[in-house]
Amino acid sequence: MKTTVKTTVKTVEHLGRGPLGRDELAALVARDIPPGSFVNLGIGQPTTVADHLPAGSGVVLHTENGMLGMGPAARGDDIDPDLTNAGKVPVTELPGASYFHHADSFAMMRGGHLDVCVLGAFQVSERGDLANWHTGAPDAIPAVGGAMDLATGAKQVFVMMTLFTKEGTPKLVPECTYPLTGLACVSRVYTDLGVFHIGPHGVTVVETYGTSVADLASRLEVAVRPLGQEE
Amino acid sequence: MKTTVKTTVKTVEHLGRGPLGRDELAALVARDIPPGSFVNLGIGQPTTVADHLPAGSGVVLHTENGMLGMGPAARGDDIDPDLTNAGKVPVTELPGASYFHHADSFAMMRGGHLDVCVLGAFQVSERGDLANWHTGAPDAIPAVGGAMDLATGAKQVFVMMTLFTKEGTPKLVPECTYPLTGLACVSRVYTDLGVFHIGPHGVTVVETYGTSVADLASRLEVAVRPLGQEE
Amino acid sequence: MTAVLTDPEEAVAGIADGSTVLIGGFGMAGMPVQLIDALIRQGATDLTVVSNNAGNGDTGLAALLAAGRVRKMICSFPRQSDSWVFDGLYRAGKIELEVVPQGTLAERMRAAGAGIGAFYCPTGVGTPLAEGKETRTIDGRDYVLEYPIKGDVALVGAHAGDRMGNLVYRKTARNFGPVMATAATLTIAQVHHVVETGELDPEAVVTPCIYVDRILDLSATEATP
Amino acid sequence: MTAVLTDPEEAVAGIADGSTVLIGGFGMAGMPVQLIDALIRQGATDLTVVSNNAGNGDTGLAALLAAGRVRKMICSFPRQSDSWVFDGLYRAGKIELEVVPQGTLAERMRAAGAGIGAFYCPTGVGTPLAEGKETRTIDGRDYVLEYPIKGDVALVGAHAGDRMGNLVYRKTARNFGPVMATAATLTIAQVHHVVETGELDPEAVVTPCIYVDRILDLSATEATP
Repeated sequence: MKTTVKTTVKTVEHLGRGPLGRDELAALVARDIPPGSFVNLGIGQPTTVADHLPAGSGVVLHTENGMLGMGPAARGDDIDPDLTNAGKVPVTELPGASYFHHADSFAMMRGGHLDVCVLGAFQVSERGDLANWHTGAPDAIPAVGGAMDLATGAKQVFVMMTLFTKEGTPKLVPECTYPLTGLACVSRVYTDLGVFHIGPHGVTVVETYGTSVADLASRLEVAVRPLGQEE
Repeated sequence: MKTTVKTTVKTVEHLGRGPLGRDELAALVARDIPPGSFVNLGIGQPTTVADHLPAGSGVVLHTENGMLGMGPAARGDDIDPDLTNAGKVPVTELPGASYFHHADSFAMMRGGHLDVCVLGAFQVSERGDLANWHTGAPDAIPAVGGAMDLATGAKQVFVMMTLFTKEGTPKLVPECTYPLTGLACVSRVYTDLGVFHIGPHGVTVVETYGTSVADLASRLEVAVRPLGQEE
Repeated sequence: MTAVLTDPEEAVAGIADGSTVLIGGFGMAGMPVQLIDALIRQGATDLTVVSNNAGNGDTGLAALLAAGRVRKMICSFPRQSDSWVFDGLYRAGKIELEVVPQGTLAERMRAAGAGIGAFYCPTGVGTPLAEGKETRTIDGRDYVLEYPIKGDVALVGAHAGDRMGNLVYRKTARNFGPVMATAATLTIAQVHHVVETGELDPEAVVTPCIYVDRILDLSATEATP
Repeated sequence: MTAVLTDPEEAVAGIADGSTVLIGGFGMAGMPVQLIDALIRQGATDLTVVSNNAGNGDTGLAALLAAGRVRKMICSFPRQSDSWVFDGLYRAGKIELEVVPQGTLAERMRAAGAGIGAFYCPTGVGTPLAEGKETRTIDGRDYVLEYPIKGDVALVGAHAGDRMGNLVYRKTARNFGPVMATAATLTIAQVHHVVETGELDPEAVVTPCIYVDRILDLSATEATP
C-alpha cells in the first residue's frame, strides 16, 4: 500500500563549507539523541559521540559487557581493570549505574529496551540492511562480537560512516555486497557529506554538508529524495 | 537389553511394629538425603522433612519463590512478610543464603541443579510417572504451581505419601489415572508401609513397616521385587 | 526517563481497557497493593491479568476480580484457601483461566523481555498442560514449545528505588517483579522509599532503570517500618 | 558441597581430554588467569574452548592455544590486535572456529544452565551466521533456532566467595562468569579472597553456591590490592 506523505520541512544544504569532520559528525549524532535515551555506542568512532552529549541530557549509556550508566574514559588513578567498555578501554561509573551479567545485558539489547545504538558500517542498503562485521575477504578471520545483537535489538540503529570509501565507492548502496550484520535495521545514516533517514519508502536526505542533494543523487546508485518529497 | 543385577543387600521387613507415623516417615526421608545436597521440599508434608535433617548435614534448602539457604519456620518477632517459603509460610534465613528472582529460581530447578526434591503425590506409576496436581474431578479448579517444574528438573524426585487412600485404593499403580505432573521422574517412594525404589527395571521394595513384601505384593497391582532380586 | 510520583492515580494513569497487566508478588510478598487499588479506581476493564495466584481474600487482585475488570487470568496457582472471589467467578463461567507451570510462567515473561521468539521447555511434557502444544525431541529429551507473554503494563512491588528508576527488592519479595519489569511496555513500580541517585550499590541493583517507567513512592503514605 | 582450595593444581584436577571448557572474562576483566595456567600444566588436550575472545598476547588462553591443547574455539570475537597466536593457528588450519554473536553465545549457555532445549533468536537472521540453521517466523518476525552450549567445565574469575561457594563479582568483570557457572557440570572459580559464610549480603550474591564446585582462593598468592 502506497501512501503519500508531504511535509513542509525542507532538506538543509550546507553548501558554504566542506564535508563534516569526525568531531562534527559525532556532535551531529549526539544532537539527535533524544534526552533521557538509553544508548549503546559501538566500538571506534561511535564511542566519541559520548563526548558531545550535552550536560544534563539524561542520556544513559549501556555497554554490552554488563553496565548501564557508563561514564567517560578513565584516566590516571581512575583506571580500574575491572571496569571497561566493550572496546576494552577503561571507563568510569556514573551515579545510578548498575552492573549485570552478559546474558542479562544482551537480553536488554535483544529485548528492544535500548532506544538507540550507534554503529559504524562498511555498507548500508537502501532498505536499511547493515554490513559492518566482515569484509568477506577470503583470508579474513570472522569476528562479530555484539554487532548483530545491537543491530537486531535496538529500537533505532544510527550508522556513522564516510559516505564513500577511500577509493570513492559509495557505502550507501542498493544492496550490500559485504556479509550482512542485520536486515532492515538501520533508520538513520550519518556521513561526512549528509544525513539520511531510511524509511519504508526509501532514503531521504535530511541535510547535506559541502555538497547538494542533486550532487549526492548523481554520485549514489541509491535513489535519495529531499525532505518534503517522500512518497 | 535386559541385564541381571544381583546384590547381597536384602529388603528389611520391619514386622514387629505398625506402619510409619508421619514424623517417622519424614525422618526416614531426611536420613536418605545425602549430606551437602541442594534440596527442595514441597508444600505440606514434605516440608516437615527439614525438621529431621541432622545438624551439620550441610543440606541447603531451596524455595522456588527465590531463595537458597532457607532456615526453619519463623516465629514471633522473626516473622517477616517479605520472607516466606513456597507455601507462603514465614521462614528464616541461614548464613550463606542468597535471593534471586523467579526466572532464575526456576532456571535452577529446570536446569537440573537441585539434587533432590521431595513431593507429595496422589499416584505414582511403576515407571515413575507422577500425578500430584489435579484430581481430575470435573469441578476442580486446576492449579499446578511449581510441581511440574520440580518433577521435571530435580536430579532425584522423592515422593512421600500413604501407600493406600483412605478407601484402600493403592497409590503406587501400573498407570496413573489422575492427570500427570511429570513422566518417569520419581526415583523413590516413601510410604507409611514401605520404601520403594523405581528404576529402569521396575519397582523394588527397600524396607517394609508393619507388613511384609509378600503382603504388599498381594495388595498392589504393581509388580514389586525385594532387594537382591532386581532383574 | 523514570517518573517518580507520590500520587497513585497518576502512577496508573492511561492504562487502557483490554490491556494485559502483569502483577508481581507471591502471596503478599512483593504484591503491589497500592497500585492495584489505584487501578481499580482508575477503571480499566476487560483486562488479562498475569500473576502467580488469582487473588486472596477480598483485597488487592481479588478486589480487581470482584469488580469485574478481568476477562482472563494467566497464573500457576489460582486455587487457594482464600481464593473465593476467583473460585466464584470461575465456577460461574465469568472468567477465563490459563494455568501455566510456575517456572514456565516466569520463563515466558523472561522470553518476552529478552526478545526470544519461543523456547523448547521440558516442563509439562506428557501432561494436560502440554495438550495441543508443539513438541520436539532434542538430544533424546522431549520438550514443549512455549511462547512469550508480553505485558502492556507491569505492576511491581519493590523495596526501594532511586530517582533514575533503579530498583532493589527485599528477600523473597523479589520473586516475579524483576522478570515482569522486563516484559511490559509500561512498568510501574511501587516502593517503600526513594533514595537519591547514587545511593544504591550498583552491584546490588536488581532491576536497572531502563526497565522502569514510573515509580510510586509510598514513603509519604506509609509509616516508616 | 563446594571445595575451597589454595592449590591451583588441585583446583583443575580431573579435567579430561576432549572436554568442553567455558572460560569467563571479557578482555582481561574476569579472566581466570591462574586457572588457565594451571590447566596448561595439568595437560588436558583436544579441548573445545568457549570464551568471548580467542586469547590475547602470549599468556592465559593464548598460551593454552599455543600449547596445542585446543581443537576448537567457540567465540564471538577471535580477531583482535594481539590475537596472533589464534590467528596463526587458524590460518595454518590447526584450529576449528565457530563464531557466534555475543548475545547468542551468552544465551546459549544460559539455556544450557536453565534446562531450555533450544530457543528462537532474532539475532543473525539473514546473515552468514544463520546459514544452515532452522528458521521460523513468529508473529511476523523471523528467528533462528539456537541450541544450548553445555560445558564439562567452567573456569570463572570472580571477586570474592564465601566458604559455601557463593560468589560476587566486581564491576564489568562480572560479564560471562555467572552464566558459565550455571552451564557446566564442573564449575571452578578463582577469587581474590574467601570470606566466612554469612559475610556476603544475600541480596547481592550473584552466583549462588549451588553452581560452584571448587573455589581457588588466590589471597595467599596475591598481594592485597
